[in-house]
Amino acid sequence: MKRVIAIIKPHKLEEVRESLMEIGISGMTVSDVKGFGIQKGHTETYRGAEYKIDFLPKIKLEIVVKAKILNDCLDVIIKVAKTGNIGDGKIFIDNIEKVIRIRTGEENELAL
Amino acid sequence: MKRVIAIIKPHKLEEVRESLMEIGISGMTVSDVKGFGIQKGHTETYRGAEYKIDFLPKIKLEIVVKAKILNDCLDVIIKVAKTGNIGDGKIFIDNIEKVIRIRTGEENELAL
Amino acid sequence: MKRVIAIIKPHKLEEVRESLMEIGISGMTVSDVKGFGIQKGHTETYRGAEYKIDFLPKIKLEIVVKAKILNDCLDVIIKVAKTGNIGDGKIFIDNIEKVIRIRTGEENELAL
Amino acid sequence: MEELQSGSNVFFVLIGATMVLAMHAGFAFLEVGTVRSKNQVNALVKIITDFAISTIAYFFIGYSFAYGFDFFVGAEVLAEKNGYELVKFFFLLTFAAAIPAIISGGIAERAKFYPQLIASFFIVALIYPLFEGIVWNGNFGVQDFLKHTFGFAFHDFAGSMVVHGIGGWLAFGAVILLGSRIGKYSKDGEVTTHPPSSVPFLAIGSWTLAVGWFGFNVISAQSVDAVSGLVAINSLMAMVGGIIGALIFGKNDPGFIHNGPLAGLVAVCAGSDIMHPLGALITGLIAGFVFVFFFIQTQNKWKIDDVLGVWALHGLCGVWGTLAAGIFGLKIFAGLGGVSFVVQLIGALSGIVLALIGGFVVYGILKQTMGIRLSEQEEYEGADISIHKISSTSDI
Amino acid sequence: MEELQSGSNVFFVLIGATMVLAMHAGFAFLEVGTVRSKNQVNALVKIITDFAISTIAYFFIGYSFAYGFDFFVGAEVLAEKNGYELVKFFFLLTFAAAIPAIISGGIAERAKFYPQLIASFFIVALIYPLFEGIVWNGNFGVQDFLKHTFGFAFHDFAGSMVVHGIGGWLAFGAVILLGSRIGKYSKDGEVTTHPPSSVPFLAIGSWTLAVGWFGFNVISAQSVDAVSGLVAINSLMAMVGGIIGALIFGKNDPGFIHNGPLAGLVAVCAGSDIMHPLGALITGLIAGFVFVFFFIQTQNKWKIDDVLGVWALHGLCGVWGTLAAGIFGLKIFAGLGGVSFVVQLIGALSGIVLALIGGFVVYGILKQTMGIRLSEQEEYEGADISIHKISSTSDI
Amino acid sequence: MEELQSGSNVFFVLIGATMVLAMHAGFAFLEVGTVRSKNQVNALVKIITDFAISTIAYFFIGYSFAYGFDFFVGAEVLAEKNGYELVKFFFLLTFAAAIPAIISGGIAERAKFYPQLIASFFIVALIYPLFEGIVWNGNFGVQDFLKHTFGFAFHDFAGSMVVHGIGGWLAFGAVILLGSRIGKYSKDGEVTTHPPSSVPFLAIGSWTLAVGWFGFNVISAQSVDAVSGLVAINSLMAMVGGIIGALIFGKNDPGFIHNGPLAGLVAVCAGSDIMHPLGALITGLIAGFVFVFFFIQTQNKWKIDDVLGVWALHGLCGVWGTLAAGIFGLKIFAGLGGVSFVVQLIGALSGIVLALIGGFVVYGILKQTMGIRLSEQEEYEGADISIHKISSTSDI
Ligand SMILES: Nc1ncnc2c1ncn2[C@@H]1O[C@H](COP(=O)(O)OP(=O)(O)O)[C@@H](O)[C@H]1O
Ligand SMILES: Nc1ncnc2c1ncn2[C@@H]1O[C@H](COP(=O)(O)OP(=O)(O)O)[C@@H](O)[C@H]1O
Ligand SMILES: Nc1ncnc2c1ncn2[C@@H]1O[C@H](COP(=O)(O)OP(=O)(O)O)[C@@H](O)[C@H]1O
Repeated sequence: MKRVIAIIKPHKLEEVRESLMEIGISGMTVSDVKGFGIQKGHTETYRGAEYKIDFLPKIKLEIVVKAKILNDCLDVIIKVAKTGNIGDGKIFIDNIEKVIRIRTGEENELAL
Repeated sequence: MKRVIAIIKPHKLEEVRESLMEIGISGMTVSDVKGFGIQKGHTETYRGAEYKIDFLPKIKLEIVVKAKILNDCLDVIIKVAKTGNIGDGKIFIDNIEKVIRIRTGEENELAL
Repeated sequence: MKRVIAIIKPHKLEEVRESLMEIGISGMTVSDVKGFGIQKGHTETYRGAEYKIDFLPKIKLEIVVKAKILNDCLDVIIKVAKTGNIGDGKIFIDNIEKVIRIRTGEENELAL
Repeated sequence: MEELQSGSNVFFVLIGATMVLAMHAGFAFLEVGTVRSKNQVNALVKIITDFAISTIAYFFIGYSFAYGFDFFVGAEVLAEKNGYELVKFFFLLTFAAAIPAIISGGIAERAKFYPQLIASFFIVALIYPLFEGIVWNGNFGVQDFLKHTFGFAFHDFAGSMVVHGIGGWLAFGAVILLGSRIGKYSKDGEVTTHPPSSVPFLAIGSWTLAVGWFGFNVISAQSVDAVSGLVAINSLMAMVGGIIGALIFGKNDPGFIHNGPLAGLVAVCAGSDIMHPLGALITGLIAGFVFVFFFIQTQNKWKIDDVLGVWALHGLCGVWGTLAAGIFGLKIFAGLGGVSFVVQLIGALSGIVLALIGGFVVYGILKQTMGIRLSEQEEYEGADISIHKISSTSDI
Repeated sequence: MEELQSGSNVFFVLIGATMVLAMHAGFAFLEVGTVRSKNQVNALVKIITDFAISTIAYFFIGYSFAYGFDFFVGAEVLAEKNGYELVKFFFLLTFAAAIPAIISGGIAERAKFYPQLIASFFIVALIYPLFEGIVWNGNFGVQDFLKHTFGFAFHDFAGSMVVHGIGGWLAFGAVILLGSRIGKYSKDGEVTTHPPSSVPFLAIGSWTLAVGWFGFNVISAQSVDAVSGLVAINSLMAMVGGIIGALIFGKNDPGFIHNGPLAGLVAVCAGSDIMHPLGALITGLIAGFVFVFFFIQTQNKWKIDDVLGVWALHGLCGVWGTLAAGIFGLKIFAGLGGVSFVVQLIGALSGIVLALIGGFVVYGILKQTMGIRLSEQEEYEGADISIHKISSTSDI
Repeated sequence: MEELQSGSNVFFVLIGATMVLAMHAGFAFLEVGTVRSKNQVNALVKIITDFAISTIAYFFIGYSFAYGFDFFVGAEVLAEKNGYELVKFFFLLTFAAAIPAIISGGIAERAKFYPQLIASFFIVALIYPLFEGIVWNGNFGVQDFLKHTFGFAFHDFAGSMVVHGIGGWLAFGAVILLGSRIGKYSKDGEVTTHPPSSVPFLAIGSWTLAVGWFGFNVISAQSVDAVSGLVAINSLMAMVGGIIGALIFGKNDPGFIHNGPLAGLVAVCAGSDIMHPLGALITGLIAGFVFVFFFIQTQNKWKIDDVLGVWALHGLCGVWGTLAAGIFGLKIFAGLGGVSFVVQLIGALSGIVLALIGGFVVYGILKQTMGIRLSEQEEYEGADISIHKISSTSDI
């Protein structure tokens, strides 16, 4: 099984989730993260002193999928999360050796 | 070394941590995440308009362990985190190539 | 490509980020996590009842890098994030199979 | 003895002014709690600076326009009779400054900052005092005319129409000219809900307003020997009616329940000095319903993005209260009499017309000239970062 | 002149009523800050709707039960003497409505919503006015009997027993019948601590209560010529005593320190008009200790899950204050005299018995009929989502 | 009649005392909102316990030092004339207790807890009453001397110098002796900015202070027949001037804008009874500028880590206001006259000297003996955990 880790812009989350459901992905885990990259942060000021906010709010999606639907999954994310502006984010793919569903003890593809 | 990533219900964290300590696991990293899966979210209403909260609060545990205690570790998590209800969560296992302890520079099993 | 996951003390984030930029790393993803390890938490009291706060605030850095600059990257983190006190944190390294830049569709090293 | 009398009056009106001043904090927090976190700072800054600009506008122009009294004499003249005229100005200023505070809640989350300050200036210097002077100072002989023609003057004891109605209907124009927040209504007709960033802050706003309102209403007597416990209890009963109305019709939604008392209090201003407490209770109950019903209509059906629902709250409940004074103020409903429903209706309609015209003119001109709306990017980032260069909370 | 007199009295009592009205916001925020985040909205809604229901109950039933005065005459009769009787009702209502507000803090985080509204109704319509009328209106000749028998009537100037004692002991029954929150006490006897969701909100509650209390106590004189600076300074000294007591005995815990002033103020109500300031200081110090000690006992030793500690705060400090009036009010302690310790003890005990019976009966019947507790699932999700369908804060 | 008179005075002063008591909550929240989250609880606890300790110090020592009046007689003596002397004490105590509350904001985030309580005690028992007694009670014949020599006494109606100036300059010594927060200024000269943890809490503090200030200033008349509407309107105009000044010079920063009204109000205390409203407006505008300019200087240029900017706010705006009374109070500026600029300057300078010496002595001795600063580890963890063993908010 493969794990897709997608860093996306926060306001894209809803749309991405819906599109992924359409191709049959039934679960995902999401976290609020802060990203740093080519996209620059912004400067805030407090009482005459400036300070840089380097990190921007991003959403991290983690989706473990059967290898065979990996490409569909990637296509969907790229299509939906893309705005064309700097900071749209990245997708990282790695390998997952084993999955277990805690409730039933089912393993691997059965657990997804 | 193996990494165990467990998505569990928030109120199970304390118990899982304690049980893991009992089998000799000395460290872990925890984050607040939002999960989407078979378990449904809930509907909130604000001034006459409904909106769905699709994501549920979950806890993500990351534990890097020596391969030989992997199974003990999995057993403990499954046993303790299970309530039998939908949404109990999943465990993902993958491989870690190298571990370093920042304080000492120790590597791999020594660093755990 | 390799992924470096570093758990560090929160007040080290700024310095680590700056040092990593100096060696040419252009992006990273950061999350607030809670860590448990040899370093102990603290006890809080509320109205005569004590309760332990076992988890300490930590920062998790995720940096995907080309394999060839992996070692530079590790050196920098170890050097900068080290205070010599318990709880400085760990670095985990694993493998990333594929990287995609959502904005352009570029892949792998080009996407970093 | 005379000094005790005049000192007591100054004290009385001062307390009223201070209580209504505090209500401005209430307006600020009602907005802070209701908007999204990225617009909280802007809500706070808007209200306090609007208050400052309103003071300037009313001190230099508005008050003399309405009451023919100005402050350009030596301090020793102003200080006569314990400076009663000065606290009266202070008290009435806090009413005048409520107008921009009302509007603020409608245009939240997308309006530019400085154009709003300019709008506040003109509204408090000219539009509000025009109606205020006609109703409360008998300017232009309109009240005399009404009395002569219908037997009764237009009755608006503490400003259901003069303050709240005018504020709410001015806001209506501003809201329409601004347009809805980005993403609020999607092309396919769906409504996105923005739940309140903080119910506790919203509740602080509500409580501060409700408590201060007893100054707003009761101290409108403007002298201690004219104070009326009837006004107090009617305010209480209308407030309670509004809470219960919002609880029932609003399905236990905290956003409605914390606006309920305000709806009741808006509605009771006009007739609080002449209604029976039971009349006030009913007035409040109906106001609670009016607010809930029309808030849902505007936001979710008609897709008018009045963020805090100030048109429903101040505009409609204000009109309802103006009419209610002409009903429950009548002797047949155990009121004190001295009002006519027809005259109340005329008063309400005139106020609506004036405020609609005023709102569309002021905000229309500003829209054509400086623009009144943040850029898309600024709105997306939030007014806090884009206008004030800071976020509401920080964990650094 | 007479108008100045009667107007001043109305103004005086109105300010008192408004200050005690504001205390209800204080009750709300003390609870908001103390409970877990998932129950904050419910705390807010409970207090404001309880206030509304209490007004209805007291207006239609309770007040005439206690004082034999009703409002079913024309407004022109009510408006006589500047409507003094009406503001007096308003003032006393804010006391009556404090009873459900007190109970609310004890039953937080697990009580059903509507049954609590019903309980509030019956308590404010019947139970509270029964005791109030006996003590403050001489009903049923009980005070006369005490005076005749012991030489002195039962002395409770501003309600240590009539309000706080009754409220706290009513809450005791409700808390016992409800049972503790899920997970609070584990089978193996361990106590789980729920730290306050927000110390700042808790502190807003505490300050709002403390400041308003000067209206509660001082304005209990009910006419401006009877006002007593002694009541003010005694309230101050007891408040300060309570803070210092809680600081010392509570080990610098912000939860204790912000309840300390309230403990002192609860205790000083009864005798604030007759104690010497030093007596009040000691009364407050001891109240601070009483609260800290018994809070820890109930929550951590006896495992009675009184969330905000309202039994310790209002029930016990109320009783302590009632007795303290019979000590420090005596002339030998530099007080003004006119009290008897024995009579104070009798008064306190009667109040306890009445409130215990009342609480167990009202909540017992509700428990048998509608149920008073949320389902396990609802409690786990939190009262905000399960009752009000919304969370306290949102970042959408 | 006499009772109405004396009762009215007691009521009047009581309301003032209560309003200034509420300002202490304002001090607390201004600090809560401005400091980092890990120091919020400490801000709250410091203010409330400082208030308690100040009461003890002023009741037993300070007040009789300043006014020669003590409380060690029976309650029946104290209760005479409706206990007017007692509420006067209460009112003046709330001023005295403002001194530690002012200092608290300067030393935030790194000061030890108990040494600060001790400092508060000595300051309120001795240093403040020394200056207060000289200025407001004619002690040591200083005012007589000034009058004799220069024709006019030192004029400080409501305490620009007596309260705010003294507080701000005492804080200066404390801040210098404490040193800056860890990490605030790096070795290579860079300044780290700590943005406010919560702008809404900061704003609650600001509003609470601003509203209460109308009690602080107007009720300084101390009897209802001496009340002056001029004081009210001047406070209003200076407040508004301060807001506008801070808006313009502070570049729309919410931290400045919410301190602007306070700057104006600090400055107007001294001359609010004698200035023309336009003079007050200018005084406020300049105060807004003074605060913004010197805050930036101290924090960012001179690297003096006065966290809330209390030296700029109270110290400098206090001095400015003292001088402004000697300018805009003059008849040529349409004021009421009776002041001399030279005398005002002398008064301000004496206050500065006294407070500087006092601050360095008190905090210097404490530094040498108990230490006044948290350990590095404690400061890093935050005052909330290290002193109070709890965090400000919790999600458990
Ligand atoms: N090397 C990296 N490792 C981990 N995360 C990265 C890396 N580079 C970028 N990111 C994440 O991707 C986000 C977007 O990257 P950025 O370079 O700003 O824009 P783009 O992806 O459009 O080129 C960043 O905010 C960060 O969260
Ligand atoms: N494919 C997936 N990838 C990543 N996380 C998942 C995936 N499926 C489920 N999860 C996580 O596991 C949680 C529980 O899953 P759910 O399907 O609701 O219940 P169960 O595990 O009991 O079948 C989800 O809330 C989500 O956080
Ligand atoms: N086995 C582990 N798996 C995942 N994270 C760990 C593990 N052990 C430690 N950590 C993380 O590293 C942090 C520091 O570890 P700790 O043992 O306290 O100190 P040190 O790394 O200095 O020996 C922990 O707070 C936790 O976040």
